[in-house]
Amino acid sequence: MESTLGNALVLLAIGMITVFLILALVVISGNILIKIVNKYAPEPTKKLTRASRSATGTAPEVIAAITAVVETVTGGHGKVERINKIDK
Amino acid sequence: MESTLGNALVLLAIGMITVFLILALVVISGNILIKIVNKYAPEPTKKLTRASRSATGTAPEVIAAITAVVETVTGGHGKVERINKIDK
Amino acid sequence: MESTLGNALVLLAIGMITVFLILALVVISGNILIKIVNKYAPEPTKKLTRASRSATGTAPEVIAAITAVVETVTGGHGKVERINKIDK
Amino acid sequence: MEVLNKLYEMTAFGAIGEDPLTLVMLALALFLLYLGIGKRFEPLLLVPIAFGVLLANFPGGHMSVTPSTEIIEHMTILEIAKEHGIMNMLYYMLIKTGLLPPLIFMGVGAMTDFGPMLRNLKLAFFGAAAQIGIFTVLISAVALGFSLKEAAALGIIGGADGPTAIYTAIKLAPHLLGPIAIAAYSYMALVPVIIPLVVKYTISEKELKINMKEQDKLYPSKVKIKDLHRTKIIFPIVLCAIVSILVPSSVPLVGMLLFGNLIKEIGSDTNRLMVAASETIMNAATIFLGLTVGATMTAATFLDKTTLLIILGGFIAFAISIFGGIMAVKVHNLFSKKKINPLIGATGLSAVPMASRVANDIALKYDSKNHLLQYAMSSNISGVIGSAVAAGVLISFLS
Amino acid sequence: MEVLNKLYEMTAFGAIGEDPLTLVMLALALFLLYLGIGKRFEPLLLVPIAFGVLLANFPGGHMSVTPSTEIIEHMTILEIAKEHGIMNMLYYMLIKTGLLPPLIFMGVGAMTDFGPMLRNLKLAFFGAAAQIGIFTVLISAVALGFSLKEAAALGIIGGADGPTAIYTAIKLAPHLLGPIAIAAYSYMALVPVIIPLVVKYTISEKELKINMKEQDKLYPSKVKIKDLHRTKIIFPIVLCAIVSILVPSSVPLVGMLLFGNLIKEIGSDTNRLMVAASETIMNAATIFLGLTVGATMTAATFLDKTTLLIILGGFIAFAISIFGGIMAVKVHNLFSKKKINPLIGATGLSAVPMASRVANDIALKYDSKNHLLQYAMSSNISGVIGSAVAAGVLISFLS
Amino acid sequence: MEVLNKLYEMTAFGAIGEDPLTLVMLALALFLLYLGIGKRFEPLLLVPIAFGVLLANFPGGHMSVTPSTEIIEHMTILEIAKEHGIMNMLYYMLIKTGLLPPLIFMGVGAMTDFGPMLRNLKLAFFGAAAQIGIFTVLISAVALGFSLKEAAALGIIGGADGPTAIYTAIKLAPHLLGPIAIAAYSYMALVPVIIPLVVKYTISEKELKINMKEQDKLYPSKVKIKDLHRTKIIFPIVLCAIVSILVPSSVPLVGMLLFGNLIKEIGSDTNRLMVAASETIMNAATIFLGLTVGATMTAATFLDKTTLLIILGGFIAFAISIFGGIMAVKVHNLFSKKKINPLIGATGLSAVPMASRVANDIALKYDSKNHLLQYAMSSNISGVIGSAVAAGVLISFLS
Ligand code: NA
Ligand code: NA
Ligand code: NA
Repeated sequence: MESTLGNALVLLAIGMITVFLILALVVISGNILIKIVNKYAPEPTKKLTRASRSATGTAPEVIAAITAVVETVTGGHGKVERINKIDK
Repeated sequence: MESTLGNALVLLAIGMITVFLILALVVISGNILIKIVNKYAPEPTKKLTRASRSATGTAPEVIAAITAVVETVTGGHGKVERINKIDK
Repeated sequence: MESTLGNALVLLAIGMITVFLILALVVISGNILIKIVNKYAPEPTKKLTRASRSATGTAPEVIAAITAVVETVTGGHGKVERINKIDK
Repeated sequence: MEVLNKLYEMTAFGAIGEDPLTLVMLALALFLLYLGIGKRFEPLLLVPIAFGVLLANFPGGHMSVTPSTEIIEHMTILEIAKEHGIMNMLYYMLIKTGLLPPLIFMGVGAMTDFGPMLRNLKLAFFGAAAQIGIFTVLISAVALGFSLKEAAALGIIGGADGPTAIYTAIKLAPHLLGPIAIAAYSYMALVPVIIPLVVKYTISEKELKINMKEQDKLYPSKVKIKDLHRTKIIFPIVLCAIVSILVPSSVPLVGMLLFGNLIKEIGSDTNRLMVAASETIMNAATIFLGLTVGATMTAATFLDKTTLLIILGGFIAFAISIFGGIMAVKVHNLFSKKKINPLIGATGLSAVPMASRVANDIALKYDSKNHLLQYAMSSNISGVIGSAVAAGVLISFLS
Repeated sequence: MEVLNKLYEMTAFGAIGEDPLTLVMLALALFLLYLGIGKRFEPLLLVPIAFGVLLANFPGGHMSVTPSTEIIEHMTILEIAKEHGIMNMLYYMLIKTGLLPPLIFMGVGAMTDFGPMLRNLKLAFFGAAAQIGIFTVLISAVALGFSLKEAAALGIIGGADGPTAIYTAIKLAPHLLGPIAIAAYSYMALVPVIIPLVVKYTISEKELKINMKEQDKLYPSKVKIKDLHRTKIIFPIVLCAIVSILVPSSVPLVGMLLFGNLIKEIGSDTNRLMVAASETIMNAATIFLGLTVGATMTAATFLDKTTLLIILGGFIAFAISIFGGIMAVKVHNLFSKKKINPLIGATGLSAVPMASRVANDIALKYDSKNHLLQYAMSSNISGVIGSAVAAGVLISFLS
Repeated sequence: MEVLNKLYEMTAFGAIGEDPLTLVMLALALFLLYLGIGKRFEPLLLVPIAFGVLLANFPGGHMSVTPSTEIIEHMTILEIAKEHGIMNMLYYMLIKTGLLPPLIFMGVGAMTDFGPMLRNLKLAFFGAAAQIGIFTVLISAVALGFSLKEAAALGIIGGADGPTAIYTAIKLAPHLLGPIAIAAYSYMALVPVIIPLVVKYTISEKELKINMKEQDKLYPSKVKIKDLHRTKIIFPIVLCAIVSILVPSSVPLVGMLLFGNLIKEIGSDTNRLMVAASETIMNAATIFLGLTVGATMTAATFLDKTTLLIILGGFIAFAISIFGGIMAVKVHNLFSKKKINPLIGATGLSAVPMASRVANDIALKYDSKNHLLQYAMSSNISGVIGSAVAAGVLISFLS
């Protein structure tokens, strides 16, 4: 029984150390990653637009336009869930 | 062979009794259910609207509006299959 | 080793003969099929229209109309991926 | 020369020469494809079944289902796939286990609306009478020499419900699965022919003109549903409890049907589950069910007298079920002031919503204002419950 | 008379009479349905779980999961289906193998946006402190007599992550799967109640008014993301490498989460995969997970003291995790000029995005301009990684 | 101290230190991710394959596929999952059984349009010549010391069809599955590089300028399709019969392809099946195929001379297949007044529709009015049938 409690305490130590260690590494390497990617990123303005559209493949202005139409038609109750583009 | 036929007759009896019994219970308990739910249902008019919209999460007038637009555009050949709402 | 090479050569012969034979049969029977179907096909103009709409169940003019609307709204970036009809 | 010889051995010509009945099966596959595509008989199932027959009957393709043996039933999935091919793998994993029919029932539930049934609850009772075809054909089949299990699997065709028929066949007489599935789905497709045929000889013109809406005005029902949404959510749970306590062996079918219905009625909160049940799982299950059921039909297993008797018996079971439903309404009308159109009994069959549409069309032919679709849907949907319950009774006693 | 006797034997009345505790389970199922439908507690999982409990507890339906034995673990799928029914087939194929939680994690990944975390990377660190509830409850459970494995599976409820809790329970204490899943999902649904409760006793009004945006203006971060798209593609790969090398046993969870995230971030090139991960596979997996986990709960396995202790222990683990996150922020604030709102620590729990929304609402109550949702999301998402890592550690040492 | 020691043992550092080649595999995974994401080489398959390599090569994650042994082949699914992890479970259930490639072929069929092939049926013949790379590389590989089975699996890369290559490798040389899949998909992605390369050295400018539309006007074809819809429905059935009778062992691939095509061409009646085949099943199968194939590649199985020879041999097989197609057209042109652009031969390769687009682009470079896409699609699609038939021949003789 006692040794089980001992094991539980060891688990507490190892578990919390690991979790803290990993999330510390995530923070550090995430920052390094951002710096490296920034270094190779082209002029920020153009790039940021490209980045934000790539998730759905549709430019934000277009999304805004479609959303506006749908909201007008539906009185704000319908929402655009996804806009798919087809292959050319 | 004869006992097989006998068994088949027993099955006929049990089967039809069960089916009639169950559907009778469905009718009875369905009526009881309706009465109980009615008892706790708020003012009917408002509630019915809420009920009918909850299936798709969209109010009937909105559906009618969307449907009308699509029918106009498609000359009555396209139909609105489903209107999804996204989480806020 | 030698007999393995021999087997490989036999495979080359059988494989290429089979592939040529099958694709020749495909060409021949495809032509026969087209002729047979043509024989029983009604007046071509009407039929071709029916054929082209059956894939999506929507007439081409309707598709054109919907597509035009969507393209206008999305500035050409959104495309109509599929038009479904619901059962009556 | 040796090359040509080997080439010949690779082909299916030799095997077809040895067993020319295979050609009959290929012709049958083409005929079923014609029914499914050209005649539009339940294409969602007949097309995959027919293609399964086609694939199964090219010897050497290893795409036919091997009849069950002690050995194969204890093999692992990989062993079955390696020795008997992927079609057997799918069959022994999805069909023989009885998995797909309950999954399809879940999808059916997610597409079923109990609204019409709740609005005309009394009519649901007539879904019971239309199960009589199941049991009368069972008795006849026993008299003709079928075993009790086979007879029950044959009789269930009269329930007019595809997944129920397949589930019962899997449980009681898996060797008859192919012809039973074909018969069930073919006759379901033929409902627009069979119902008018039976109606013609059993219902008088005066009865056909009974107008349900006018009867409702004359003798209005006391119960009005005030909160349909909430009622429709609680109803499948109540229904599940009733059926499960009385006939537990029907739970895999009825329970899954009602689970599917519940996640549909809850609405947007469980929309993802509803989509999975009624589309993702349903559509994939339909493909695999069709192909594997088709692949059970080879010359050796299909072409015998039994198949003919099943095709014949299935038709009779259908007809008697319709007849039973009609008679039950007639008996009711003898004792009640509020008359019911006997067509409502005919739709107790199942085959939702085809049977109701056919009944509606017949009624309109005699009186262009007599729309009884919503009434017919009540007994129609209850017929699905009815035949699943009947299947549960049969499985409970015979398996 | 004989007919009536047989009829009675077919029903579940006899079995229920023998084991009336079954009625308690049925009542529990109805209560869970009420929570899921009426109270909207995580309906996507509680409704299938509750219906699974319902189906499992009608004796004779063969829809309950049989507790694992040496024999059943070595049976083929078909053998399990034939002897124990399809629910056991699904359980032993999808749950007992540990397959579904990683598949669900893949779907979660395909729906997760690491953007808020990348924009406030430092806050991700507080996702670590909120795992303390897992280990403290583990110790308490051991003290109460649970085995180490059971205690670990109980403690993981404090990770506030459903699939992680289920995965850990499968690996360490499968006999406790049912109550652990119920507790995990119920408390996740109760996050809007539990977080305010803990906050009330631990965070002062002055702390609650700390405005993250103003702190950002006072002490601006040096790093600005110039190419978010590319960063979000590389980040899951880096994250996967870090976690996999340090805690390889968490790869089935974390690796699949990050794969799902990667195919989402790539965009249109892998859109088909994203749809499969976040909809097709995710939705079907949710149905099967819910039904089978529910079906593990029968009177014999569920109704004992252990279940009560799990329900209680799970609550404590939740509360301590929130407390741990809050304390870590307070310690940080002692040493740093740039202050962090302790609510950011409370959201280290997991339960994305519910915890963040709750924290945001609390902050807005004290200062209507203090929007901290984006900040909370950072520790919130890192809390998911944190609890998966904690699960990996436990599995690595105890299985 | 003891804690730190245990902590170290939990990590993968020790295992990586013992087998540093693992790092090479991790680097390979990153390189494949770069090809798939950055270079957009067949991302739908290369990304999951690459991630599979990544997951498999973190020691301790239990996510690598264990090479097949007598013992593992006879274990049940649960036994495999418990002893070897979920990746092996998926591999032995979905890949080793040969299930996924036919399912993917069903999806490919549901996305294939035989219209261009039917309109230029004669050109389909050139899909045969482009299989020569398969058999010539087979012979070379045998000469280099590969076994016949291995040589056949290597040669099939020249068929330029991913699922066919994987299916053949599973049946004939499963230990080479990883590199064969990588080579097949990489070269398919490199078609825009390889075709121009071969074309440059084999087709003269005069030949490249042959305008198919003008040839059609000069020598018009006698057959005009009057009812394309009906023709496209019957064609897959006829095609299935021809292939199945002559090469039954290709039925699992070709039969499923044509079933997929049939349910697409029927239209709205079988729309649900088409969606299941081309989306639900296809997308999920692609994820599982990619991840598990990737997971077969560990340092021990991948890093040897054989892999290099496969990468090299695959390239040669590709090039010879393109060469064969081109030569067949040249021979045709010697004997016919109606000339065919040799680019049509080059697209006999498969790799639909990439090869056709590349050929079209080359033709347009030499004559901006020479659109031959529709013509190229005919031999391109027939190349898929051609390589599936070649695979059937090889499997039939060697397995
Ligand atoms: Na019925
Ligand atoms: Na957590
Ligand atoms: Na090819």
